[in-house]
Amino acid sequence: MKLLYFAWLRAKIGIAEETVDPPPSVATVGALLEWLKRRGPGFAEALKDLSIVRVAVNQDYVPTSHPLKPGDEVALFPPVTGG
Amino acid sequence: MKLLYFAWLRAKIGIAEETVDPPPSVATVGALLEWLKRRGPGFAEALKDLSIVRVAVNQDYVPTSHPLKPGDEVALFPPVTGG
Amino acid sequence: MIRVQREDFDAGAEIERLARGKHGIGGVVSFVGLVRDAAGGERVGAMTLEHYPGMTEKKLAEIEAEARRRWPIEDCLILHRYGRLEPGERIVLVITASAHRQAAFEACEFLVDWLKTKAPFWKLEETPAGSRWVEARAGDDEAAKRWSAE
Amino acid sequence: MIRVQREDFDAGAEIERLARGKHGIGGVVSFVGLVRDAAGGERVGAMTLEHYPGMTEKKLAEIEAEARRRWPIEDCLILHRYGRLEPGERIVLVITASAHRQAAFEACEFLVDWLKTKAPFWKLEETPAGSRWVEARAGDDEAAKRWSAE
Repeated sequence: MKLLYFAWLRAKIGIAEETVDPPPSVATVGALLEWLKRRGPGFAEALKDLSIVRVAVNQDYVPTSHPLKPGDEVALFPPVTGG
Repeated sequence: MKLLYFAWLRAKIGIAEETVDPPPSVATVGALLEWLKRRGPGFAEALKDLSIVRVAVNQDYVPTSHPLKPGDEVALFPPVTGG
Repeated sequence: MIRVQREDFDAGAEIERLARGKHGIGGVVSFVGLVRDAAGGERVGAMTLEHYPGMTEKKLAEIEAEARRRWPIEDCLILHRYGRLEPGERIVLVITASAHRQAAFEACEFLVDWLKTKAPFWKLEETPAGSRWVEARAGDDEAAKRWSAE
Repeated sequence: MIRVQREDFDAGAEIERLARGKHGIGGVVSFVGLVRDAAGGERVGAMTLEHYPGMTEKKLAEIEAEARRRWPIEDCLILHRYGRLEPGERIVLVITASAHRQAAFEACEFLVDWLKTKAPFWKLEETPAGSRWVEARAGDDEAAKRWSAE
């Protein structure tokens, strides 16, 4: 599973992208976020307020209930501020 | 008093502008329109439906009740269609 | 700013000029009106725009002042052409610049709506059946009235 | 049409290109977004726009398709820049062309509102106190929601 981080999530986590292989219990976006939080202080800090974290799976916005499958591209980022 | 005609009013009346000296009884825009109607068939034709004639005095839109004074610039034209 | 001219204009250059050096501007909205090749189902070859020199400038300046009174616009331009124009040619350019986009959008739409019902221009269309003066559209009056209540 | 690029753009040339040869177009509305030199009362030196390549294009294409579904637009362009931009520089260009002006105005405003809340761009501002990520504005969400009921 490919993970991408943008804006201050990237800055706090310290990497822009990585490939991970979470355990089978991580079956939804919500479970992935909880699993990521426990990977280190940068992750914990970046994900401490999930109301300002948006998630896209395969480049579409999804809710935390969205199921995950191997090979998904999952991106975490703050609310967008373009235009 | 200077009179100006635009668009199909100009075409029907046959002139673009003229200077007239109406009798003192022609004291309002409404009276001027009635006086003009009697000046010839072109005028009568151009002014037969006053609902589609707009009047400006000294370059401001006015109602037919507007009083006239010597030296006024009076323009007659159809509803505008610019833009 | 008001301009009434026979010559064509460069919308991009005017947008650039209006915003240049004013770094409080966040959004610039523009409207370009073009001559269409059909009207009421009929083919139109070209049109001639007549206007009332003097009154045109006066009305456009009043419309601009009204927009500035209603919205916090940094600058604006109303440019209207006259003379003979062929399909695809530019007729009118309205630009509004503001710190925030919504003011720029509203002011631009207001200016276009108002100039269509207040500025003394008249269109004479050339059709296969001969020339005819364009009649005012009730829809334009409706559009202008939207702004009256404010 | 969608474009995501680092380079600047020429709004006038894009307006011209969009309308050229399409003589059914009566009105072209454009929006140019610019970098302001102040935000929340603080001086801003420059900003860097980060985006999510791939998803950006996908979301902009979806937004364009939605506008075409809702309004009879002849053509439209959404062009968004990324990278480092200084005050006064152009960020975004949205152009809509339609037979009638109201469709062009509404579609343009819709596109700007929606891209601000759906396209994955993030602004990092340089201020005297250091760099900071711009926070999403509640007003932008409100503006986008205006179009939801339709």
